[in-house]
Amino acid sequence: MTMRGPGFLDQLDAAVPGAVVGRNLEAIDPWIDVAPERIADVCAWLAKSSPVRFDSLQCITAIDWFEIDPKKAAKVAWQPHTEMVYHLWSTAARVSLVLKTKLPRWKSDVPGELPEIPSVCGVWRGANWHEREVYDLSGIWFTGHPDLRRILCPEDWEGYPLRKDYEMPLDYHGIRGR
Amino acid sequence: MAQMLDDDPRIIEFDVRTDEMLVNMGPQHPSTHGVLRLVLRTDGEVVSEVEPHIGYLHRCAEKIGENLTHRQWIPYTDRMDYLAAMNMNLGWALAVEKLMKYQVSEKARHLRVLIVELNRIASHLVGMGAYGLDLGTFSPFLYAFREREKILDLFEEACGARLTYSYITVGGLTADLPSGWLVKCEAFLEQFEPIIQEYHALLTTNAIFVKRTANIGVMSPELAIEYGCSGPVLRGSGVDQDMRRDGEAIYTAMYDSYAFEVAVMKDGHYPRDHVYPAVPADAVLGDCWHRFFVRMLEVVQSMDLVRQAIDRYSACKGPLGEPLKLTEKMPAGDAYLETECPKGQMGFYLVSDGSAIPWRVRARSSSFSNLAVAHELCRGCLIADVPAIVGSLDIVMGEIDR
Amino acid sequence: MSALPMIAGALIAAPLPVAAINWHSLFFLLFASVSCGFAVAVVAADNVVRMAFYLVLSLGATAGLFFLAGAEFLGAMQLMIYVGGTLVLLVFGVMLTAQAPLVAIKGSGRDRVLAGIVGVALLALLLQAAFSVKPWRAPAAGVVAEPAATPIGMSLVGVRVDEPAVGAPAANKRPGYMLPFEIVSIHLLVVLVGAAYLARAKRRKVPRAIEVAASVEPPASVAEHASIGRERHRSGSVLAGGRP
Amino acid sequence: MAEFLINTVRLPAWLAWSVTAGVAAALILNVIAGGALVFIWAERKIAGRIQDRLGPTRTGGKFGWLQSLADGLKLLAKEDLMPDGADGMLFRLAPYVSFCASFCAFIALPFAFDFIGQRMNVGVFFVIAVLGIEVFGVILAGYASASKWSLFGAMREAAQVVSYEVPLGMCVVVPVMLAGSMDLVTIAEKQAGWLTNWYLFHDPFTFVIFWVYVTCAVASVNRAPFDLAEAESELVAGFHTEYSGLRWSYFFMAEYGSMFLVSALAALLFLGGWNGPVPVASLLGLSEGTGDTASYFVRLLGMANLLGKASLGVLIMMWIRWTLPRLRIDQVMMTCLKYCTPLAAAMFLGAMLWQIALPGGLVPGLRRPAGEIREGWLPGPGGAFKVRSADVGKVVQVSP
Repeated sequence: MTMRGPGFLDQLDAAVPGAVVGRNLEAIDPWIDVAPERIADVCAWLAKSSPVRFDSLQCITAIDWFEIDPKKAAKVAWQPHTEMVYHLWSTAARVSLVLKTKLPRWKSDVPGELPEIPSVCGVWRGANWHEREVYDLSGIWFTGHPDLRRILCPEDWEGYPLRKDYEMPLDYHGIRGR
Repeated sequence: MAQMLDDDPRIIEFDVRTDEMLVNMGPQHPSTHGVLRLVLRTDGEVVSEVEPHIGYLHRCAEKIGENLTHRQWIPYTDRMDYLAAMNMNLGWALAVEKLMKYQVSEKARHLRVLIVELNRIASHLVGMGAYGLDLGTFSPFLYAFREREKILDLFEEACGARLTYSYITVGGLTADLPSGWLVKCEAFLEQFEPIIQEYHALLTTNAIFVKRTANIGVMSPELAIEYGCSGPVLRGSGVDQDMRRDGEAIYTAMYDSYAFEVAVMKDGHYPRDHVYPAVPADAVLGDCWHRFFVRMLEVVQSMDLVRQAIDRYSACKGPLGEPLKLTEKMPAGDAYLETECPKGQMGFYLVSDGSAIPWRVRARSSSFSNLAVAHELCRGCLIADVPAIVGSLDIVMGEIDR
Repeated sequence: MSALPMIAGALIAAPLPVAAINWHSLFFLLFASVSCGFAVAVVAADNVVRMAFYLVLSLGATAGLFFLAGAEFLGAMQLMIYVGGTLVLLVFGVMLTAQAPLVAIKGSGRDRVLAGIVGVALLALLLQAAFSVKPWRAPAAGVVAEPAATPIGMSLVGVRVDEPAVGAPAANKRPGYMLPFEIVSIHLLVVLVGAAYLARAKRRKVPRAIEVAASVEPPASVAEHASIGRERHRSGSVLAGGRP
Repeated sequence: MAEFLINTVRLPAWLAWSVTAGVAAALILNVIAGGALVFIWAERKIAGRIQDRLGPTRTGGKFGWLQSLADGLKLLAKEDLMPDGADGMLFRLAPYVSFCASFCAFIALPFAFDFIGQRMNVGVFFVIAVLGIEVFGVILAGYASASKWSLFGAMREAAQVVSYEVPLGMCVVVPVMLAGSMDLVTIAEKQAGWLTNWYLFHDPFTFVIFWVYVTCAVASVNRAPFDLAEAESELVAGFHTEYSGLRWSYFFMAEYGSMFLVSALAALLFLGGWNGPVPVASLLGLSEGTGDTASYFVRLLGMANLLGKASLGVLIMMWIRWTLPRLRIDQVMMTCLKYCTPLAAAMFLGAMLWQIALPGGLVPGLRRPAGEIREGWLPGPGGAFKVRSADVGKVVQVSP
């Protein structure tokens, strides 16, 4: 963070108060924790009005922290949740930045209700396809996305493959799954 | 009378109004690279809207990555961009080595640069040949493949495979080069230099090729950056960005001792002491012609790099060093690394919970973002321009669908 | 094939052996029947594109008749202008507009009867006019000039070459066909301009039947197109195109 | 030949005549069929050579010369499927319309002085007219295959061929003007003698017109770089996407037929038809008119000349196909309307002025071969058009 200018994090706090909920500068890729509902504002500030313009969204990833077999689940330190990771890149300063947010696995813990997070399509148009892929494979609903449809799986595919508790369907239009 | 004429429903005046047509180009279509379906909304010959449908080649390699150890997943990275499998292997290997803070031997680093740049030449040759096919000329495709065969023979001698090598792995390379390989590699480079002038004559300066590509599919640098395009597509629009120079420390360390110019179409950034055709008059920065020309420049750039790599590799003494054990434990944490692949910046994101099997694996594909910009470029072009534009983006479906 | 005129010459005058086929009249009947038959087919057909194709065959057969009569220039002209030019545009136009609603045009019973009466009346008139021309009835010795483009070309320019002698008195020197030719071409030009004017897209404030009909089923936007694809293939297996 | 059948073989008259007509038709059909076979094989070999590979080598002996036959058998064996929703009658009829048009033009094509199907006074005009009909087969095929892609292909083809007929017609008018007659035999006759008598070298304008003619011919026959109709990279295969088996091969034959026809026409109009660069026959004192065996060999030599030139034209078209990329439809139209037509018109004007200014040609002393009949068009010093009434307008009694 230091190489992004001394007061970078403070400027971020000042610009978007209450959005940054934590940070980890010692990890291999230092990251900033952001409140889920403020992600769009933080990204807008980073892309448009931050001294270091992060004008390119490299990649959005959804990690499903959920241990399936109960024995291991007992030993694990974290609670089941979904973590969204945004990798940004600034072409001018040639510097990358990682944003992380924590989402519940299901909206208000009702299985089948997708967790929601504001879409960043307004900030970078490139995010359109990335968000569609995350919705398709990990089941995250991006509010405000212009055209949220599945992009890799068939249109009428049930289930979200990259979730840990995903079961491959036994039959899809007459083709045996297993 | 006129009023009565309007209201009488039986009198139907046929208005000369052209109707819009929805046309499917693909998924089985000779000009889409692999299995890509483009739904075109056309009004006669003019295309008003293009929507790419992808996912026909989706194998969910990321889900499989959660059940295999890091070294076992290397063959899956081969199958992403199957035209530049070495670069994919390097990307994943470096990502894991970044997480484990593991440093390979200097000899292995130079050999990796040598192999990766050779694979870039092969990938650009396919890109050039296939682009000629999109525009209707068949011969350059065969000339390109004739040269690519020689590179594939070299790879076959080094690691036994011709397309999906799994040669570069976590912690080094699976085997060292056989004796006499470097002599053959230098012989290939010697006879390859004049042939590039042939390609320039065949395509780059061909009047019809220029007419079909200049000033078509023009992409502004801002649009390219906003869509996250990378590689020749980005540099074709004049953005001076190359991961081999601007990337992460572990990746740029490999290229530190190499002298190379980033081939970007901006005020004369050309690799030195080579002969180049002039930019045609009506070519605009960011059009299909420039993207194509950047790839041709990168072929020359890679040749210089391979020559330097040969000298440095043969200067290093001692063994190559063994790659990591198959089930080497990884520290908990995550790491993201982007490498400069022929098609663009290929990113690998690895989240580990401390065991040898990664918790989550994510591959960020360069062609995925490059293709996303296609619908912006194809708006309002002619049907014959759609393959020209999509071809100039040089996409590979294996990498997009993963 | 250079034998064709000789056949015509030999067979008309030579004593006709019973077994011999009179080639000239055989071809004449063939071309005439093709031409008239397809002309009727044009009227009877209901598929617009087939109608246009029958018209092509009918006019092609007329060109055959011209060749048979030795007027090669006229036959080639017919082929080039009518079949090669006008009908290409006609088929072009028909093909562009022949979307689903307009392909089959069914005339109502009343129209058919009316058209039939007018047609028969015209036919009777033409037949009466044809039979009143004396030389056509008796197959006298044909006056066949050496079939060259020159006489036609010359007369078009104004020099009447079919006069008996060059030195004939200036009085009965009739002018060439230049004037009528020019008039006809100007007339054709006017007709074309009129047609273009009538066919121009009409800008109307009040939505007319065609627009109302069109708005009921608006052209699906690309995204909807994909979803439409999905509903239709809900049941079939993936192999049968379940995957839109 | 008919007399021979009637007198010696004692056939009834009508059978004799029909056999003669049948032989003539078969002869011409085989010229195309044989030509197509050779050209298919030649195309693969040339493509191979250009692309630094061998081309077919194994089928039938040394150079794979049976490759065309093998293709033919494969096409015969293939199933002639028809897409549902296609307009049955038109779908089946389209290839035959296209093939007949291309074949029909060969009637008026003279291969040597007297080797001609039907010597027409309006030979050139007839050939150009029939070439125009070939587009029907393509349009109907495009429409009848009920697929959007075929419709696109047909649309493009029709627009291209119809618009390229205009400059093609203009280019053809110049040799007709120089020779004074539309009869192909007269035109070729006028170019007898040394190489310099060819219309190609007659004057600078005709030279340019030749190259304009070549461009328009390549475009009207739909060969690269103007092969929009079956642009595989855009329209899958254009109008014959839905065709397979024998029907598809008719389109293929039509294409090769008209390719040979157009290059034979170029040879006749500009490159002296059956007169070789060196007038071997006239040097040896033989003449083709007499009708004894010597003149027969002269005509054979003439035919060899014409076939050589036409095949050279076809090979050049193949050469172009395997080197140049394809033009876009609007660029094709633009070259036609903005370049070919005005250029052809200007050169036509230039050739006419040249003809009036220097009737005897640049070097007056040069011996100009006496054409058969001048049709009275010679723009002599007397009046604009001197009419020789001797042979014009005389009444010919149709006698047995």
